[in-house]
Amino acid sequence: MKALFRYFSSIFSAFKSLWTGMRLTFYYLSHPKTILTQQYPENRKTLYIPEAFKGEVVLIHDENNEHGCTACRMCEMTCPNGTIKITSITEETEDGKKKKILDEWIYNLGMCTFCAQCIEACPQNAIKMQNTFEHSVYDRKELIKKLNHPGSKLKSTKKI
Amino acid sequence: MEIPKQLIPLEDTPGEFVINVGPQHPSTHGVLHLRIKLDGEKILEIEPHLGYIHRGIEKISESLGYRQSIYLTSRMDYLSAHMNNQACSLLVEKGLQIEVPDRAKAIRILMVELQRLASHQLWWGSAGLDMGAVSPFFFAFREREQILEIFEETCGTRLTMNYITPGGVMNDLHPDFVKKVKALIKQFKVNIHEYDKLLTGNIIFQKRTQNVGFLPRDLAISLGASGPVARASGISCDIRKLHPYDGYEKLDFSEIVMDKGDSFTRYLVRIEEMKQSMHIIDQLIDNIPEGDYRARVKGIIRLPEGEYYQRVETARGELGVFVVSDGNKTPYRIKYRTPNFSNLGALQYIAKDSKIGDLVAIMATLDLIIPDIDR
Amino acid sequence: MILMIGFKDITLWIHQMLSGYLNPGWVVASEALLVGLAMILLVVIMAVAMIYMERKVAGFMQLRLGPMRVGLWGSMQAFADVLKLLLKECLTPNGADKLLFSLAPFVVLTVSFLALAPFSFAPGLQLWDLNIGVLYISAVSSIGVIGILMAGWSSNNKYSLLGGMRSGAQIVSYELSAGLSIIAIVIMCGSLSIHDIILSQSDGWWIFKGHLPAMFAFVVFVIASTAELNRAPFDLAEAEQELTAGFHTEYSGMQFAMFFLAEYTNMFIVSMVGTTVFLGGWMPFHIVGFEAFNHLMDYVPSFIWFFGKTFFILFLIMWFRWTFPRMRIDQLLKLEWKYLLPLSIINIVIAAFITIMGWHF
Amino acid sequence: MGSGSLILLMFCGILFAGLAIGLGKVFSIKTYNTEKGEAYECGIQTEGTTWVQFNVGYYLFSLIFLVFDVEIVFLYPWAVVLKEIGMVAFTEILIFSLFLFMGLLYAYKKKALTWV
Amino acid sequence: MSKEELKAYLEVNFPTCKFEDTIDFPVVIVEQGQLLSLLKSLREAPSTDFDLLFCQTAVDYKTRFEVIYHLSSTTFRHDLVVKVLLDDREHPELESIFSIWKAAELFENEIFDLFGIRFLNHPNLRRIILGDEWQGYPLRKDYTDANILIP
Repeated sequence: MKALFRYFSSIFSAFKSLWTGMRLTFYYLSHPKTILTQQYPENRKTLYIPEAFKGEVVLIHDENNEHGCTACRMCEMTCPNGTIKITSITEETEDGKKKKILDEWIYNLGMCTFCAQCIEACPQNAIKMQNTFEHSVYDRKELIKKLNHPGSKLKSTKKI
Repeated sequence: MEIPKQLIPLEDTPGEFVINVGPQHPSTHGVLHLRIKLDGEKILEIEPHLGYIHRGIEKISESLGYRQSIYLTSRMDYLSAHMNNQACSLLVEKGLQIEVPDRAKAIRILMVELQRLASHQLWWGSAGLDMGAVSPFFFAFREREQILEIFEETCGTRLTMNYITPGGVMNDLHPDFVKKVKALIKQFKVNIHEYDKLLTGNIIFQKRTQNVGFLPRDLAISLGASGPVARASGISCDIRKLHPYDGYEKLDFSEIVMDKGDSFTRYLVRIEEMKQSMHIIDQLIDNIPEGDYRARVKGIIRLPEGEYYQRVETARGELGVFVVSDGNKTPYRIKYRTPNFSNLGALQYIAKDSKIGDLVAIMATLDLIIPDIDR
Repeated sequence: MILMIGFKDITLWIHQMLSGYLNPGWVVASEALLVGLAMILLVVIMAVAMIYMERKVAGFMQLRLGPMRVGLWGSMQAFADVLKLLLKECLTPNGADKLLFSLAPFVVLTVSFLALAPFSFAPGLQLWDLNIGVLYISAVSSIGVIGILMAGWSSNNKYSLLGGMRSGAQIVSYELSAGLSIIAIVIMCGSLSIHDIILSQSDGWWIFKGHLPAMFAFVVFVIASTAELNRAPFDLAEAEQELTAGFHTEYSGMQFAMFFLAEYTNMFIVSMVGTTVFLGGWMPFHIVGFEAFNHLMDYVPSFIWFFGKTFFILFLIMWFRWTFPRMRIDQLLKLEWKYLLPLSIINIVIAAFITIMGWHF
Repeated sequence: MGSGSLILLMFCGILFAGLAIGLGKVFSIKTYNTEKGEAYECGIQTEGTTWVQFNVGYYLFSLIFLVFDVEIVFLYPWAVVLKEIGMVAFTEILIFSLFLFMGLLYAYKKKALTWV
Repeated sequence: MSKEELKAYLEVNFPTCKFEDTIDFPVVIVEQGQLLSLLKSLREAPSTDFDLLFCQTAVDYKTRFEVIYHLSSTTFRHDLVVKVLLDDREHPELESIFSIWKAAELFENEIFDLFGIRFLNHPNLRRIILGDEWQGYPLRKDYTDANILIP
């Protein structure tokens, strides 16, 4: 008799436990407001990407098309993957000193792991991470970017 | 090279055959390859084959600086990226004897506990998914998404953080951090009951996991299991309690130890751990000390000659970092004692003589992260 | 009020029209063509509707929207899928039993078509009023397992083999309690003909009239038929996390689509059986004493009643699938042999007792 | 339509499946790759033969099924005429199902219903 | 037992062992032949009870290998590091400790795979990570990428 009781009570409790789960899913079925899906390309305008999001490395240029990179290559050395290639040219300044000037700041987005150690390493704070995220291109070569704008030059710190 | 011993299909034993589960299988959560000898539905032997995503992190680290090696650790157990970074940072701090500011410690614990929550949530979802319940996966992602958004705001990434660095953390908290975490915890304290409704209390789920995959205490110790897997077998092994770091000793939380050792207990331990994590966050969120978020550490780190070992509690167990330094800027030898590697060892013992369906349940509750095993 | 004309008049009209133009042999042939087309259309339309419903139900239960891209609210998604499957190559694995491998989808689909014969969708809209209609359906639909076994065995794939074997054990077991639960109603109405069963429910559906035994039979029927359909929580034959795709692992392209279509057709059939036997077929919902209400209900066309109830059972089955975890093979069989079967036998005895005493309405 | 409908429906099913699969064969884009012919086993080559003798656990159930399926076949005609015959039929079937029930109990006690 | 007690205990029982100290753990350096008996006694002696092998690894010191066992006890919560030196670089061989700790199975497989140290009496010694077709042992210091592998 006791076994029989246990038999039926197990059936009852099983149904009860299943019913609680079904009630929950029905609750969400009947409350479409709980839906979290974002319709991505359509909601581009309202999409919230935090400022700190590490999307890609950019070289900061100001309005005079000047950047802060002194071609010291600290970032290149810090980068764990060899994402950054910096080429410099040696130029003679007016007072006869030889000075390294940035020629090309090559950044391979395809190899970047967004660890932001180059940003940490930069003594001039010349580079930063931007929160852009739609990086897909048709050719892998397009991911290799030259970050210094054409015609840009080093920020002259003496002015300040 | 001698041919390694492998299971060979026994032609003379009728009914037994060898089947490969993985590397491309929906229930292995990655590319784990198990060769399984079956008798009908019953599992006779399991042989794990690893290395499908072996990236040689230990070898690569030998040619990278300490700072650079840390970013690699995020990619081991990608669901406990913060903990992995923390272990390396703690080791460097121990070697260089750097005092970490209080604020940084508090931020670290907050981040780590949030990560633990996120990790367990994903585990919960995938555990349900492994047993054929699809909906829990999406419920789990609802909460995890919020945590990842918080990470995104402060750390800049969602998965591979590289946020905890030697000396502190990479950057300061986002202004919305406290507000969002509070909202999250408040929400999750309600939503965790849905977890009970969908899986914990569900009779089918209980029958699938109860009395399945017993890991006895002795075996668990002998196998070096750690984390929730070991704690479900009655072993107290929480590094946060045994070897506190980053100020865990000041916090009030309890280690969840249960002693039945079956799949369902492992499940319960993780659910309870989520509650404990929330409790820790509750204590800290209003009391984040002001001050620096990072101590000054030189750009290029050179650890003094010697051997170092640092362990932390990740979401899956004890992560040990063993470093042999010869005084150079790169580690001479670095070894990651990853929790999943040891927990994997348990699989072939506990899944023996169970059914294929049980294997999936056992793997779900062991919560293996394959990149962490392969490194 | 074209709907009030009834389908009998329409078929009669078509018959007369055709007879006017053609000789009797051609009339039969062209009628057969029409009926065949109608049946294929019914199956395809229902499958598309069910796939769409399944996706939306799943989506909404999981805080998602479901398909949204193809067509308005993703309504054309199923067609896009068919197009995709059409362009996919049908592969046959090396070492497979080629004949059985390519025969299996035919078997599975043909069987589910065959089971459609005795259903009455609306008054007069019935292909063949078989006097053993219910028995015929349960007999025919169990042939489907042969197709599944064929598919699982012939694929030369161990996952498929396991899936096929599981499916065999499972369908064979649940056949029993599905049959017993229908018998409980057959006892009460005393006929196996679908038409008679529906007519016997004009004063109330069996699930209400039959007291507890009928309700219990309905619950058992829903559980058993979910299991027979190989759907979650009983989807062991194609358990994704265990056997990747079970018996149809090796099928691709349109061959896979046939299995898919057969699964949904079987779902439809099972729901129709449930509707016919327990929920009154195309009979409207009546409450004794509320004449105005009953009259209002009569205005709703009968096929809407029928398909409404069918979709209710379909929804139940989908609801199960998107809520529960999967069972294990031994638990599945335990449920059948230790719970459903003994209780069904007892249920039959009770139902018989109630019928003899005349306690049902 | 009578029994002709069965032939019609069978014809429908075969025609529909044949048409669909045939269309698929026509429209599908075919490529050749040796890997395509391999049986899917998570990307690893199958070892040994697939068609092995299988564990008996499955077959035991089908044997018991046979017993009970025959019972159900007996029950159908009984169910139809139950109202007409009345109490006699009821008692008869009571005894009949009691025997079967005992058979089930026997199978249960013999652990035939436990998965091996 | 504390570090000092452990050291004293080992000095008494295993007088041939050498001792070191790192920031974290006391270290015992043991002869190859004595390894198994030392570990067995550490595991079984009730006063030490090192039942947990939480890490086992190897280091290549260019001229020799060092296999390192990190032991702990779940009852006393003390830790100990046992090191064993292997001078033979060509055919490094060592006794497996699978019979004492089951955890060693995977650890030793890994060490075999990455360092090429053979473990005798190991139940299933195989290249667990890299696979049989891999040539060379990557974590050795003289390993170069030139002699890889995989077609």
